[in-house]
Amino acid sequence: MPFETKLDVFEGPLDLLLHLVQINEVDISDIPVATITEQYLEYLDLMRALDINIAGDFLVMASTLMHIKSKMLLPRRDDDLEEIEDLREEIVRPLMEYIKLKEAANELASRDILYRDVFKRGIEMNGTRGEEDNINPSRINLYGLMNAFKRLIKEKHPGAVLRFKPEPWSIKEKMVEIRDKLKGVKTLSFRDLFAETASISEMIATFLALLELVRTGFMTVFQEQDGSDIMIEVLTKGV
Amino acid sequence: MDNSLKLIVESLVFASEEPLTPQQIRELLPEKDLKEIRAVLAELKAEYQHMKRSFIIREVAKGYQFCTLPRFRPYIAKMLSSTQSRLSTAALETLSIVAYKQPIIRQEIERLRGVDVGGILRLLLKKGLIRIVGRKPLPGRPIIYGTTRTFLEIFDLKDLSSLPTLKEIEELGDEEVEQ
Amino acid sequence: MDNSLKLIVESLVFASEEPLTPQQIRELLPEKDLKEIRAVLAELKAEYQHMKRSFIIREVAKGYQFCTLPRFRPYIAKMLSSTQSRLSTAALETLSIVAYKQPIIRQEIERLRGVDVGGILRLLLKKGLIRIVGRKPLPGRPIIYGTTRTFLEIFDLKDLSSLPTLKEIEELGDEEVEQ
Repeated sequence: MPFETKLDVFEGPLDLLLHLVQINEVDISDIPVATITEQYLEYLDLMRALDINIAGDFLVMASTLMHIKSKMLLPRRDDDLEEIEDLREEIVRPLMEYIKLKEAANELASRDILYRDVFKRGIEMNGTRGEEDNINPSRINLYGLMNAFKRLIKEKHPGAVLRFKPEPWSIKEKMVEIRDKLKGVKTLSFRDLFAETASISEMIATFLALLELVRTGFMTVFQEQDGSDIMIEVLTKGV
Repeated sequence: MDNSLKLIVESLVFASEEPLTPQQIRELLPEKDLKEIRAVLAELKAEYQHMKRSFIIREVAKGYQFCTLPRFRPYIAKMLSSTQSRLSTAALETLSIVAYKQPIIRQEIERLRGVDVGGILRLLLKKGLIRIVGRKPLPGRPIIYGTTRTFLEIFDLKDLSSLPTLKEIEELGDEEVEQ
Repeated sequence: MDNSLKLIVESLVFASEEPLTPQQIRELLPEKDLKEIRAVLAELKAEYQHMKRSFIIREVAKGYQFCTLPRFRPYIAKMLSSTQSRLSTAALETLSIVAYKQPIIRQEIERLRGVDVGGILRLLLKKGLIRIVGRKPLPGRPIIYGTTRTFLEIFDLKDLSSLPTLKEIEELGDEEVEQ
């Protein structure tokens, strides 16, 4: 596993190719195909040796590279040269575009990003609107809508339309989420805590996280009276 | 007076969702002492009082916070009610059913959600997100609901057919890509 | 300059959660005209620039919004214990493809990045940075993606045309390769 995180740095074939071009300090429009192909394949071998799953995209690029290399080794006629150029273009053009796009991404990342570099005024969301739907409000966007529907279908018609992979819920993440939920509010009802849980495994993780928070003294649970909603309250000002 | 400390404290009060206490600020600036922070907060409060802007820093039971002056309330209240951009989970779920299953009657929505949706339907009607499309020729002539143009505008959709299908949502894969 | 109008506009921008556009303000103040409101907003923006406080008014997503200056980031991030997950390089690259090449379909994004982007698109949709613009009249009616107003707001962009032009980037790209 530690190998995987260390080696799996290349997002895809273009990323790997760009890396090879850069370490070889060659001009992108004049890539030494033989050398690059060799190094590219060596890298794939290394991945294989380490049992890293190689995505199909890497293999497609490998075969393109090998194809060009083999063409270049064969005795040439004039139209061969042309074909080689066309094949090179197939690699060079996407690579050029990829570099452009990496620069664009860098440019975006270097801006004053909201919530990273600059911050809006903190606005208390609860109780400021005075509307009846203030409980657990979520910002309207299409993803939220899609997800709401998906969740419902999943709950009420399990297995009918969709297949779901088990989601690995971690108790630690859920603890953070519960603390976040209680940011800015004094109490939260037990029911609301589960309002957005989508699966049984998520509910269990949430519940265990709550128990842990109570055990460690971050939160307490209480009931106004028998049978009323169970409420969760923050005890210490969380980190 | 340490001007940089003042601005740091100001930025914290500005960005905080809750009123900030001198103690909380101190925790963020361990090299400063409480007395200094208290003095800076008092100075900031006085400054805004004199600046004659539309907002001030006020001291509430829990600490210091920025707030607009009462006389601007009518405008702000009008703005907040017109830019309502949040819905509860229950409302969103109900809306998603109407969006995906329209035209649909209340009974059918309740069957899908498993709870009464009368109040939520009223709210969605009031917000202009759903509308009454007609009545079903069934006993009791139940009302049929559908989404509105406002719905499309709010969700940035060109038309209803742009709404992704469940299959398409699934095809986008898992969220495990998230760091 | 109408000082009371200025303060009303200021209070609205201050209280708003989203960047406020001159049009939105105009709707709240029907007796004022757009030109007046624009002038007041520009004046406010300039005022805060000169005031040397910890926050300014910035022009993003075609609207105006108060926000803190970048140099206070460490303190505020510490306070908010920044639970905001950062975008990975992969997400950022995908986002820039959508930003520059929009409207664009998934297949085209994958061609440019050379890898599957389903999970990333889902993440970007979830964060409200991209949206579904419509469907392409092609077999399978693939979904077309574009960026959102939130994208502009987060990345400090007035509008899409304020993205650095791809030509500039091309030059940068060449340099990069040469070195």
